[in-house]
Amino acid sequence: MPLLTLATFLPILGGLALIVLPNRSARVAHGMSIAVTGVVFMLTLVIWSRGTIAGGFAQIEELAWIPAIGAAYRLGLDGLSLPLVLLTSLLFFLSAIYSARISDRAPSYVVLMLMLETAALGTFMALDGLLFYVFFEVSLVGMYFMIAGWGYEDRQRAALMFFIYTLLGSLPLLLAIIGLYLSSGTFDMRVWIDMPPLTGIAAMLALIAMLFTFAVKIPAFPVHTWLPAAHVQAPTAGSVILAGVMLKFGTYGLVRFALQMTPEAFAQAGQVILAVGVVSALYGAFAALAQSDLKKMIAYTSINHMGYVVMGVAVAALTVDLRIRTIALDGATLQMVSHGLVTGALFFLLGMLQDRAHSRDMSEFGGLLGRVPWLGWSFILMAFASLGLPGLAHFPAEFQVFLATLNTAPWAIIAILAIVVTAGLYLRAIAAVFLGSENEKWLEMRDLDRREKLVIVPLLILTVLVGVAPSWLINMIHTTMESLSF
Amino acid sequence: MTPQMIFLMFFGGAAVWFGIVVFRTLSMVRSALALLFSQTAVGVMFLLMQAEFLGVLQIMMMATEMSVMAIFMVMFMMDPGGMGAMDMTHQKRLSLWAGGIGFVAALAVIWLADWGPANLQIPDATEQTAELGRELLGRSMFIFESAALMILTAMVAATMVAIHPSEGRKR
Amino acid sequence: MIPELIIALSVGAALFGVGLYGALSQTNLVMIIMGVELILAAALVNLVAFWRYLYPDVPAAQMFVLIVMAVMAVEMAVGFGIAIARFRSRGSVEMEEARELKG
Amino acid sequence: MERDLSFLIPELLLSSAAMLMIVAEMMRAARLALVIGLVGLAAATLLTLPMLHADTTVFSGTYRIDLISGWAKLILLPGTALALLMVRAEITGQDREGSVYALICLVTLGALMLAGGGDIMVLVLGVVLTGLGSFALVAFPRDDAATEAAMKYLVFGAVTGSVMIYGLTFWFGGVGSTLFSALGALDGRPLVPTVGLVAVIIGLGYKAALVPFHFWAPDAYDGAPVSIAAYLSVITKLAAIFAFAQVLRDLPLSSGWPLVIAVVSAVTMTYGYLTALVQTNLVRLIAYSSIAQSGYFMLGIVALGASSLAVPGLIVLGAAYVAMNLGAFAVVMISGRSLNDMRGFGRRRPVMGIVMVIFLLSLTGIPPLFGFVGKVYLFTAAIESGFVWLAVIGILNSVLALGVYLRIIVPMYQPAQDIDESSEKSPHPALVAVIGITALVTLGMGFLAGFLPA
Amino acid sequence: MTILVLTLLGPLLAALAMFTLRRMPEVLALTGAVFGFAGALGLFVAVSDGVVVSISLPFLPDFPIRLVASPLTATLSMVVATVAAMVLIYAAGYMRKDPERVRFFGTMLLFVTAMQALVLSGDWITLLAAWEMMGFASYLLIGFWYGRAGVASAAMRAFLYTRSADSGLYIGVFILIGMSGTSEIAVTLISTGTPTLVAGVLLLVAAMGKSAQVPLQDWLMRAMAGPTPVSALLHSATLVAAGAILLIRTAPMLPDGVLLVVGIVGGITAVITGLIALAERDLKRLLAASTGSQYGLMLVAIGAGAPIAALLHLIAHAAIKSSLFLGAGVFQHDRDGTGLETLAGAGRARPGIFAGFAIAALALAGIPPLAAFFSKDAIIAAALDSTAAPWLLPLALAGSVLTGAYMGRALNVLWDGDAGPVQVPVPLMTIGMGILVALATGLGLGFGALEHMLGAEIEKPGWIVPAMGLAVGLAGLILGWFVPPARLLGPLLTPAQNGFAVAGGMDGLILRPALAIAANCEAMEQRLLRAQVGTVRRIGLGTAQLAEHADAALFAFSLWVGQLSMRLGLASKFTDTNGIDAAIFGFVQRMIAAGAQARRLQSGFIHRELALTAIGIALIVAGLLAAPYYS
Repeated sequence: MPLLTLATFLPILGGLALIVLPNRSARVAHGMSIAVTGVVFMLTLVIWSRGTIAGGFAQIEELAWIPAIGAAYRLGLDGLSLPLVLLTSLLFFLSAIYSARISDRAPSYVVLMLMLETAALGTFMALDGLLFYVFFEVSLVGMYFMIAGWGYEDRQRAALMFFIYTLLGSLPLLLAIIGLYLSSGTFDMRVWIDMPPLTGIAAMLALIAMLFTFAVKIPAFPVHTWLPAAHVQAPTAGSVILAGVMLKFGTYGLVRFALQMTPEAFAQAGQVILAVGVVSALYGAFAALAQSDLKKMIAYTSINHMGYVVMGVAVAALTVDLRIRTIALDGATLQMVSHGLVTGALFFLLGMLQDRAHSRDMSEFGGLLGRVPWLGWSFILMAFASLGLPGLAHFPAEFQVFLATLNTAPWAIIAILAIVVTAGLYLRAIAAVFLGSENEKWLEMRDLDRREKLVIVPLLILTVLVGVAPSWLINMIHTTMESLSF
Repeated sequence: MTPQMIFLMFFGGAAVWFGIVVFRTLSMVRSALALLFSQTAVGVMFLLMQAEFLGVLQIMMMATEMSVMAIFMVMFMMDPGGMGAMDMTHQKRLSLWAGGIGFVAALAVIWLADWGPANLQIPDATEQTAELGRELLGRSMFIFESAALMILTAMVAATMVAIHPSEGRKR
Repeated sequence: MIPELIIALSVGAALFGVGLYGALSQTNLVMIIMGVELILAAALVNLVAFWRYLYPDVPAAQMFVLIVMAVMAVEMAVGFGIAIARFRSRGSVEMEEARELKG
Repeated sequence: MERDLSFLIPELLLSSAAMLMIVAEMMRAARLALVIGLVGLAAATLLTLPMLHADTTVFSGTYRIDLISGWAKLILLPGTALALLMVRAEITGQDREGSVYALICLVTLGALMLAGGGDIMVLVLGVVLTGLGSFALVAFPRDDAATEAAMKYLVFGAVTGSVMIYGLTFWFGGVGSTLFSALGALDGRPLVPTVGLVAVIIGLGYKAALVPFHFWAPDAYDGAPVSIAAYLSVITKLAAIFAFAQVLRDLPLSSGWPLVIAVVSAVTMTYGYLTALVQTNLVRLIAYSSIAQSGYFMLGIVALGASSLAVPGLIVLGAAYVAMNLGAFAVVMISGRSLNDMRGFGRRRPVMGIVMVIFLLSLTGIPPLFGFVGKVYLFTAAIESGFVWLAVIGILNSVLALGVYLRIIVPMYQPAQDIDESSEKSPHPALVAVIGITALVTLGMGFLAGFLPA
Repeated sequence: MTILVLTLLGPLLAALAMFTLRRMPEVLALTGAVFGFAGALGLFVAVSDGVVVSISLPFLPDFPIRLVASPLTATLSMVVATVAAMVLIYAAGYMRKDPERVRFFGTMLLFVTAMQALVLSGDWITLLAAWEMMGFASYLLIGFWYGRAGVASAAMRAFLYTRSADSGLYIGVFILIGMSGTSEIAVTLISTGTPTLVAGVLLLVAAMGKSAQVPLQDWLMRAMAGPTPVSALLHSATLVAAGAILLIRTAPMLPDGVLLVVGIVGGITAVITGLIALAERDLKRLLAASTGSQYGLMLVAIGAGAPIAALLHLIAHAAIKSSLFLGAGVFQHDRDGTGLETLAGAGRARPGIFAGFAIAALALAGIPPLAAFFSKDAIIAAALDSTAAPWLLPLALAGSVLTGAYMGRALNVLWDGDAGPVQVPVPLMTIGMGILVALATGLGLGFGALEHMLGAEIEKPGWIVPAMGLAVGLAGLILGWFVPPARLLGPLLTPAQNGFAVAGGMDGLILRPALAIAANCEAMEQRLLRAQVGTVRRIGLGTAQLAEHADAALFAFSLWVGQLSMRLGLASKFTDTNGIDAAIFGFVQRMIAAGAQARRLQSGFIHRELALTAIGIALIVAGLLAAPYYS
C-alpha cells in the first residue's frame, strides 16, 4: 500500500471533503480535522514500523509526473526524514486538538491546516527536486493565509513580511534545483545525492543559492528577522507548526540538499557556515534575553537552537573523521526533532496562557505557579528542556553537536556560552511569570482543561523519553547517518 | 547613367516630394491628393521596373482609395479645406528626428549591405502574370485565401464599428 | 552594386522616413493613416525593386506586393470605420483629445 | 493538395464556422452564432488532436504543422471558446453581438496563422488579421472610452505593422524567398538580418505587448469590455509569442538576437510589475501584469536555440496563462473594475475568492499551480542557454509580482465597508462555467503536467 | 547489579509514585530513602569485598550510560544515602505543616537520585547529566517557596552560577572524549598531555562553580532562601560536594600545574569564605559560607596530592554540616528566622539540640576525637608534605583558625541570651539530627578501615600535625567565642559582609556582560533591520523619528547594564516592529515610487508613447548592431 502517498494527501483530501460537505459548522470541521490528522499520525506510525534501510531511501513510491523534464512523483524516507515525518504528524494532530476551540471561520482554518500538513509531509518525503520545491512553496502560502487570517493584532504586516521574505528566500533554491537538473538531466534527488552532478564554481553557486534559501527558512543570522514578527502575530497552532515543523524545512534542506548534493563546496564553505551557525546560536540566545514578550523570546530561542543544527551540519562537512561526522549529524537531526517537541510545547503553553490573559508580556504576570500549576509546571519543564537540561530532549542532541564541534573546530565551542544565556533567559521568564508574588489580575485564571492537557502531555512524555532514552529515535537516525555517502 | 535610372530617380523624387507635400499642406483634401500623386508615382516606378501588372494595379487601387479618402475628409472632417490654417502637427522636431533617423538607417542598410549579383532575366509581362497566377493557386494558395479572410474580417470589422448602435441598447 | 536597385531602395527609404515623420507628427487619425500608407508604399517599392533586380524568377515577391496592397486597403477601411465611430461619439478624431485613458 | 488541406482541417473548420456566424449575424441570431462558434471551436480542437505529433509543412513550407502550431491550436481554440462564453456573459443582447463572435473567431484564425506561419507573408497577414479584428472588438461599445482605446490601438498597430512590413522586405531582399526556413542563408551577413529582426520585434512585440511596444495595452484593455480585454490579453498575445518562436528559431544566432530579446524580456517584466504596483484600476493592473507575463514568455524565446525545453516551456506557460488570465478577468467581471471593489470580496463570495487567489498565485508562479510549471520550464531553458542573469531577474520579479497580486488578495479578505447586498446579483452561468473550467485547469494541470509536450 | 539499580531507583520510583499518588509524601519519601540506603549499603558491602559492580544502559550510539560502583564511588554513595535518609526524616518533621509536601519530598528524592547518579557515574555523559539534573533539582528546591520575595532570584542565581561554570565541564568532557574516543571515565583518567591540562582546568572551573569556590561563592549564601532541610542536604554531601567529588575522582589525571591551582583556589576560598562566615549576621548564611570554606580545605588536600584526605573530610563534613543545619532549622522553627540577633539565646531553650549543634561545631573546628579532627589533620599533613607547602600550609591553617572562629561565634550567639519559649516538640527532627550528630562524633574511627578499603592509606602523621590542628582549632574557637567579629576582622569587615564580591562577583563577571551583550544584540537587531531597509531613506516613519527611537533604545540599554534585577527596559518594544515595517514598506515604497515613475510614461498621448517606442526601437537597433562585439 502506498502509505507515504496516503499519509501525504489524506489531509488535503480531508480538506477538500470539508469544502464539499454540506454541513460546515465549526464542530464538524474540527472533528474532521482531528480525525484526519489522527489517522495520518497512525499512518506515520505504521510507516515507522516499516522502517528505513541503511545507505539509501526506503519505502519508495514513484509515479510519472512530467516525464518531459525527468520530474516524477517520488516519495521515500530515510533516517533523516522519518523522524521529521513523525514529528510533523504528531504536531499537526496535537494542533488539531488544540485548535478545536477556534470558531472564527473554522472550516477555512481547518482546510488551511490540513493543506499545511500535506505540504509539510510532502516536503520531508519528496525525493524529487521539483516536487520538494512544490511542497516547500505550498507550505509558504498556507502559512501566509494562516497568519493573515487568524493571527493577532498586526497580522497583515507580519504575514506580508513572512511571505515576501521567504518567497524571496525560496526562489534561489529553484535556481539551484534547475542547475542540478540541467547538469544531471533528472529531478531525482537520489541521483543528485549519489553522484553530485555539480562541481567547482557551479557547485559553489548552487550552494550559495541553497544556503540563502535555507538560511532564511532556518532562520539563521542575519536573515532571521521575519521569524519573531511572524511568530508574535501567528495564531498558536500556526506558531507551533511554524516553529515545530516549518523551520525544519530549512535544516532538512541544509542536510538533504546543501550537504548531500554539493558536498565538496559545502566542505569548502564549511567554516563560514559553521560561523553562521555559531553566530546564530549566540545571537539568538542574547536577543532572546533582551525580550519581554514571551512569544518573541521563544521565537529567538528557536534561532539559537537552529543555530546548533547548522553547527552540527557544518561540522559534519568539515571533519574527516567518519565517527565525528556521524555524531554531528546524529546530533543535528535529533536536535531538529527535539526542537519540534519542546518549542512546539512551549508555544502551545504560551498560547494557552495568552488565551487566558490576552497578554504575552512577562512583566504583566507573576506568581502564576500556584494558580495554574499544570500550566506552570509544564512550562518550567519545557523551559528546562529547551535550555538543554540532561534527561530532557535537547541534551543528547546538543551534547553530540558540541562534542563533534569541539573535536573539529575548537573555536566554535564558544557557542556553548549560549546554553548559559538560554538558561538565564528561561529562568528569568519563569521567575517573572510563575514565581514571585501573585498578580491580582489573574486570580481568576483557570488551569489547563482536559483538552489542553491532552495536547501537552504527549509532548511532555516524549520530551522526557527522548532525553532519557533516545536510542529508539537515534538508532534510526544513526543507521542512516553512518552510511551517508558524500 | 541609363535612362531607366534617370526615370527612376525622377519618379522616385516625385513620389517622395508628394509624400512630403502630404504633411505640409494644411488642407486635408490636398493631402489626400498629394498622397494619390505620390502613390501614382510609385506605380509608375513599378512600370519602369517592368512590373506591369503591379504598376497598373497600384495606380488603379490608389486612385480609388484616395478618392474614398478625400470623400471621407469632406464628409467627416471639421476643416477639410484647411481654411482655418490650423497646425495639424505635434512634436514636430522629434518626429523629424525619428523620420530622419529612420531614413538614414534604411539608407545605410541599403548602401552598406551586399545585395549580391543582379539577375536580369526578367520574364515578359504575360509570363509574369501567369507565374503570379500559378503562385497564387499553388504555393501561395494558403496565403491568398488568408488574404481573402483578412478582407472579410476588415469588412465585418469596419461595418460593425461604423454602424450606429441602435438606441436603447447602449452600454 | 546595382545602381538602379540602390536608387529604388533609396526612394523607398525616403518614403519610409517621410511616412514615419507623418505618423508621428500628425494629430489627426486620418493623417496618421496617410503616413502609414506612405510607409507601406516604401515597402512596395522595395519589394518590386528586389524582384526586378535580384529575383525576377521569384513570383512570391509579386505575391507579397499584392498582399501589402491588400493590407493598405483594409487598414484604411478599418481605420475609417473606427474614425466614424469616434466621430459619432466624440465629434472629432483628434488624437490630442484622446486622453481619458492613461497611467 | 488533398494532403495539405487535410492538415488544415481545424483552420478550415474555424473559417467555415466564422462565415456561418456572419450569416447568422445577418439573421440577427446572435445565439445561433455563438453556438456555431462554440461547436466549430470544439470540433477544430478535437480534430487537432490526431495531428499533434505531426511535424511537417503544407503549401510548400508556408504553413507549418508542428509542435508549436499543434499545441497553439489546442490552447488557443479552447481559450477562444472560453472567451466567447465570457463575452456572451457581458454583452448579451447588445447590437451586433453576433459580429463580435464572428470577429473573435476570425481573430483566432489570424492567431493560428501567426502560430503556424512559415512564411513572411503569413506572418504579415496574421498580424494584420488579428489586428483588424481586435481594433473592432475594442471599439465595439462605441462609446468615448472604447473608441479612444480603439483609436490608440489602431494607430499603434498600423504604425508598428507598417514598419514591420517595410523591414521584412529586406529579408526578402537578402534571401530571395519569403520562407522563414530560408533565413539560414543570412548567417554571417551584416545588417540585413538585423533590419528584419528589428521589424519582427516591432511587429510581434507590439502584439505581445513587450516594452517598449506595450503602451496601447492598458488603454485598450481598459476601454474595451472586460471580456474582450481578457480575450486580447490572452489569444493575440500568445499568438505573437508563438510567432516569435516560429521566426526566431530559423534566424541565425549570429545576428545576436537572443541577448536583445533577453534585455527586452527583463525590461518588460520589471516595467510591467512596477507599473502594476501603482494601479488602482483592476483591469489596468492585470493589463500591466500581463505585460510582465509577456516578459516571462520571452525567457523561452531567448532560449529557443539552445534549449530543448524552450518550446515546451512556451506551450506549458501558454496553456497556464490562458487559464489563469482568463479566469482572473472573469472574476473581475463579477467583482467590478476597481481595486476598491475587491475589498471584502473574498468574504462575500468565498468560493470566488479562493478561485481568484488560485489564479493570482498561479500568475505569481507559486507551486503547484499551473503557472509554476510553466515558469520552471522557462527558467530551466533560460539557464540552460546561459542566461542565468535573466532567470535571476525573472525570479526577483516574481517577488514584485507577489506584491502586485497581494494588492488584490489582501483587500479581498479585509472586512468590507457598506456593501449593498441588493446589488449582488448572481453571476451569469457562462461566467461561472468559465471560472470553473479555468480554475480546474490552473489547479489540476500543475499535477498533470506530464501530459504536456516533451 | 540490582543493588546498583536499587540505589537509584529507590528514590526515583518513590518520587514518581509520590507525584502520581499525591498523598502520603513522608511515608513514600522515607521508603524511597530506605531503599536507596539499602542499595548503597549493599553496594558498599559488595565493593568492600573487592567486587566492582557496573551496569551499562543504552543511550546515544557509542555512548551508553555507565554506572560503576568502585570503592570510591560506593563510599560516596553510602554517604549520600545516609545523609539523605537522615535529612528526610528530619524534613518529615520540619515540613509537617507545609501544604506542598508532595512537591517538596518529590523534588528532594529527585535530587537524591541525581546525586546518586553523579556519584556512581562511570561515564562522563552520565556524570554531566547527573550534574545538571542536580542543578535543576536544586533550583526547584531553593525556589520551593517561590512566592516569597527574593526566592526566585536566589534559585535562579544558584542555577545560573553553577551552569555558567558547567560550560567548563562540558568542554572538558568534550576534550576528554575527543582524546580517548570513549566516554568512560576510567579510560580517560590515564590520558596526559596539553589537552588534559586544558580539560583539567575546565573541570576545575566546573568544580569551583558547584563547590562555590572564590570567586563563584556568592550563590551559596543566597541559596539559603530554601527550606532548611534543603540547605542541609545541598550543603553537606550533595550539591556542593559534587565539585569536590569531581576533583577527587579525576585527581589521578590532573597534571601538577592544575593541582597547584586547585590547591591555591581551595586555600583562598577557605580563607575568604571563612572571613565571610565570620562576618555573617545570619546563622544559615554563616553555615553556608562555612561550607564554602570547608570545601576549600578539601581542594587544598586535592591540590596537595591527597584526594583521600579530601574524601575523608568530605565524609566528615557531610555529617557535621547536616547536623549543624538541622540544628539551625530547629532554632529557626522556634524563632521564625535565622538572623543571629533573632537567634540569640535560642540554644538555651533547647539544650539537647544545642548540645548536638555544639558537638557538630566542635567537630568541625577539629577537636579530637570528633570526625573532622582526623580529616583536617590529614589535610594539614598533606599540605605540609606537598611541594607547594609554602602556599598551601598557611592557607590551610588560616582556614582552620577561621573555622574555629566562626563556629565559636555561632555557639556564643546561640548560648548568649534569653531562652525564650519553645513552641512544639520536634521528635522527628531530633531523630534525624541525633543520628547525624552521632555520625559526626564517631565517624573518625572508621576512617582507617575506609582508607584500607580504598587502597590508599594515609600515613599517620607525627605529633606536630595533630597539635597544630588542635591548636588552630581551639584558638579559633576561643577567638570566636570572646571577640566580636567587628574587632576580629577590622577593615575586612565590610568586604566580608559584602561577600567579597570580587569585581562585582559573579554578577560582574557573567550577568552584566551577558545583559550587555543581550542589549547590544537587541541594538544590533535594530541596526540590522535598518540595514535591511537599505538605502531607502524616505520611509513612512522618517529617519529622524527612527534615530530618535534608536537613541531612546540605546539610552535604555545603557540603563539596563549593571542593574542587578534582571528587569528589562521598555526599549526593545519600540523599534522591532517599526524596523520590520520599515523593511517591508521601504521595499514596497521604493517599488511603488519606481512604478509611479514608470507610470508617468503612460501619458495617454499616443504620439508621445509612439515616440518612446521609437526610442526603444533605436536602442534595440543599437543593441543588435553591437552584437558582433559581444557575441
